[in-house]
Amino acid sequence: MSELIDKLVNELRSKNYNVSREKGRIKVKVALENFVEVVKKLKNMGIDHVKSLTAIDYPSEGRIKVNYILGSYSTKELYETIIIVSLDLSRDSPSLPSLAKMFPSIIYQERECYEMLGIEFKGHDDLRHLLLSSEDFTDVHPLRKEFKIEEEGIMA
Amino acid sequence: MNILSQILEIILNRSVIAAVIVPGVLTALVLVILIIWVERKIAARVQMRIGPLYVTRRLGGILQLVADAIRFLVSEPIVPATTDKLFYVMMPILLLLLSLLPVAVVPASQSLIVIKTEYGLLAFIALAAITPMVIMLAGWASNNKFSYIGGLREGFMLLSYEVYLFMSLLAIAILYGTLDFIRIINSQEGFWGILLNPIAALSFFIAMLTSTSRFPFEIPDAESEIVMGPFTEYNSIMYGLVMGANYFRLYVLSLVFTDVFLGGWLLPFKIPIPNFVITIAKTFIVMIVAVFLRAVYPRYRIDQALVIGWEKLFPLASLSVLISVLLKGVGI
Amino acid sequence: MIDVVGHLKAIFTAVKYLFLRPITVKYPEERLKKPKNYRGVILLDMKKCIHCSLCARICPAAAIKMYKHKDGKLYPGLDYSRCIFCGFCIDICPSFALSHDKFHEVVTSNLKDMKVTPTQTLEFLRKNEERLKEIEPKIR
Amino acid sequence: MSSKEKTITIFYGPQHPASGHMRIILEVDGDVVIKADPDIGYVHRGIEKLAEHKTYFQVIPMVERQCLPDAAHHNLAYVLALEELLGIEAPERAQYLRTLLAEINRIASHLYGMGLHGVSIGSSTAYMWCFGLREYMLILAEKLTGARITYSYIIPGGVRRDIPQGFSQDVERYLRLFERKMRDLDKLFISNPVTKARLEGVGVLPKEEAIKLGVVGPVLRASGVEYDVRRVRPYAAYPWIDFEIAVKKEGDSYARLLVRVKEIEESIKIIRQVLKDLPDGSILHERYMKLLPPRLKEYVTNTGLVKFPGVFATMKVPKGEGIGSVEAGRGELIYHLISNGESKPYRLKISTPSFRNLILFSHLIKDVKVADVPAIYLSLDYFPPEADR
Repeated sequence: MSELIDKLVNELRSKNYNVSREKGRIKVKVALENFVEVVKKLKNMGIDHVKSLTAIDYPSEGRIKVNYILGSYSTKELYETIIIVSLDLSRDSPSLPSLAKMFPSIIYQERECYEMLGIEFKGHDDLRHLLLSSEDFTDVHPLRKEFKIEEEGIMA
Repeated sequence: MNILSQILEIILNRSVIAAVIVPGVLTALVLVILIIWVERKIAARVQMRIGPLYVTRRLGGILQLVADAIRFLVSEPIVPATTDKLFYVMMPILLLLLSLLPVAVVPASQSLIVIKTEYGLLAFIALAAITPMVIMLAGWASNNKFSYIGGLREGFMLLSYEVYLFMSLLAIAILYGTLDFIRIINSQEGFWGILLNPIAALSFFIAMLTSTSRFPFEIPDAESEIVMGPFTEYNSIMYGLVMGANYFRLYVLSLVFTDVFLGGWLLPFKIPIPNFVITIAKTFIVMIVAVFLRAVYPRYRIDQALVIGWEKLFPLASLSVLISVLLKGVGI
Repeated sequence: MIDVVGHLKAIFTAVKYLFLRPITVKYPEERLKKPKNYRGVILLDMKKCIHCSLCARICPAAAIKMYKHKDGKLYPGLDYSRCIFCGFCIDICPSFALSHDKFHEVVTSNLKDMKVTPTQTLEFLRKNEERLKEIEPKIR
Repeated sequence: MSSKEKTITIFYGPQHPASGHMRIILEVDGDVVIKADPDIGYVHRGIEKLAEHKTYFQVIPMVERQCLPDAAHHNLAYVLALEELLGIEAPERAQYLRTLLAEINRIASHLYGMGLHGVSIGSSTAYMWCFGLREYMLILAEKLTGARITYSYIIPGGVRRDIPQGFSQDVERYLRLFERKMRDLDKLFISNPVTKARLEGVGVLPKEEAIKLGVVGPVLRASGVEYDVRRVRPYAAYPWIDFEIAVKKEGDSYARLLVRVKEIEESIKIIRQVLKDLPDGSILHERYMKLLPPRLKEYVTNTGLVKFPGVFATMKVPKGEGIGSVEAGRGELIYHLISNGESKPYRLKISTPSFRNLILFSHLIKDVKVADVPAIYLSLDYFPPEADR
């Protein structure tokens, strides 16, 4: 692990964020109010794109967990590291600030997340439906757990 | 008896034979059907495929095109509601007729010519210049965005290729000091036009490719870009006519190429076959070369084709005129 | 400048291929030889079956269903309209009751015939093979 | 269109001959595109949702089906994520076999993209050639796995089959033939002056822009970023294998084509290396081998065909999250798998390369000719079903 990553981790730790570190991965758990600040800090340290935006619905706990998987193309030392920033949102009216201005690579991922789980990204210019038809799926969010699929048994 | 002999006289009239059989409608039809088959077979071979096969298997699927033509004939013609119906239906027919019309002044042998005129070359240029207009009109009448763009492209291409098409013919006219096809051919005894002025031949050949939208200049009806260009909305027999018209045009231009650059029916040695057969055979070879390029090239973009036309071929065609003038000056 | 060499190379390569043999296989008159262990249709040996229904449990496409046979035991039957030929059922079968055949072009005249009950598996294969024999394929 | 409008809107797809299962809404002024807005979702099948209703094993064939030309990589990425959850690593021989299939598949996938790219600029020969040559790779994959495209070859803890007898010789024979034909393809299509004229300087993506937009795969490398997951986060047998990363600086459509050609050459090298260095040993992890009854264990070692232990049908996976990332044919592919300790995934997020490259449509297709739209679109090797999932 290079010095740059050490520095990055230390900086995040110094602000009392919940940072854990495994081989090639840095996990940062943040609260909603610190979210933008942490991402800005990461961006200043060379993180330049979002690889994946995963949102997970936990109906029993009343929360939706959002994972951002971030990476860097511009800094060679950071190539192998992926940074996972995660935060919890309330399930009833989940909303968080959009990163589309900071990382254009997230524009379509946020649009997908919006239609699939109903998370509102504040500040996104173009929050339309992407994959699903906007007529049939207004206020229906397929990746939430209450959306069920029929299953078959193994008997004929 | 009198009427019968009159009818016979009309039928056996050389002009009528020229119009109906050689080099007119019938030859054109047979050659077009053959050339489409050859085109598909050549493309298939280069692409490590077999090509048309199952219709008349023993002959390598040569009747495939007849089967296709029958399919075009019997499928239901649909006229889209948004088109300008009169023009929409009229254009394919007009296109077919006008594509074949220039053949009227082009000879297949000493006497097989519909209209014998001293100004054959001029008449040919005038008649050949009409078809692109019809294509543009067809695109316009379809009232479709792709047709519209395709029609515009045809217009742009027209502006570029007509110039060097005419200039290369001008070079020939200067070279032989005549506009009469038969005299041009007769002057090529011993030395074909392509050897005297290869640059004119090259620019005429490329103009031929461009005007019949062959690869690499298949621009007005580029499938992956604008679906079928001006002919997007055409279907069944109307599309069949449009497609046939394109090949008719290729045939006529190849015939002119043969007459002007390949010495028409002249051969460096003597063989006992009729003159028109030699002409038609040469024409067919020119057509094969033109369609063979489909298997070799992608297509140019329209601006590139225009640049090639104006910056490369226009000077080249001018050069060919200059060569003709020089050759004339030297006294050949 | 015009890249004359490039043009000529392209044209000559194309001319060269005019005289080479096509690589097309004229299916269905000819067909490629299927390798050993090709994952084709699935055969059931009812004598070997131990009625564990693991195949039905792992089937990703829910194509395998357990049928109650005359002897009161469960045997797997396969719905070819769903089967994706992944071969998981064969690999999980602990008693080698299921196996692949190289044959894979399943065609029936209606959708219902695609459902093959445990007793029909061999018959199903034979019917399909006979249909193919009419064409008499050459194997290349 | 009324005569007052200056621009016209073209729906480039989904019925357009070169669009694939998507559409781009183009605003066109004459022959120049002013604005492009991709509209996707025509082949959305909800794989992420379906995965929550299938057992871990049943998901394997399903994830392959989102990108058929590139099935092995989807298979591999999913299994890597799953193995991280299970806390196992496949034995070395299995790792090499995974690499073998992945590289065979990469060649097939690149040829697929190149063929479509060729026909998009009018070269039907390129299309037929690439698909014909791809057949060689499919035959090899068929010999190895028993299926032509949907391999389902890689399973947690190893692979399903050992290489068949005489496979190395077959591979060598086909590779030689393949290389010879590739040289002709180069003369006929790749170095064809018209191809160059059509692709050079078209759809230029500068390095900074590529980084900012977070694009992946050959598109990224054609813009001069030397990022290849095989190198930066090595998986399978890549840590032990020597290969070059294809990089170009130009960032245009032609550079993307050349990067693919170069990667095909590298893949051939990798396949040869794998077959040369292939270590001996088991192809299934010890933990699962142990579960097999002796009769089946013997069968596996004798025939090289893996038998699954019964536990695979209803495998429970420890709670946690696993991330599998591979360099798929189209770029970095990430599977994010979350387990709650049940036999079915709690959530599966797939970040596919095509989806991440989607952003390029509105960026690259701007102020270009209509004729350049297919030349740019298909140079991205965008595969709609993969983006839609």
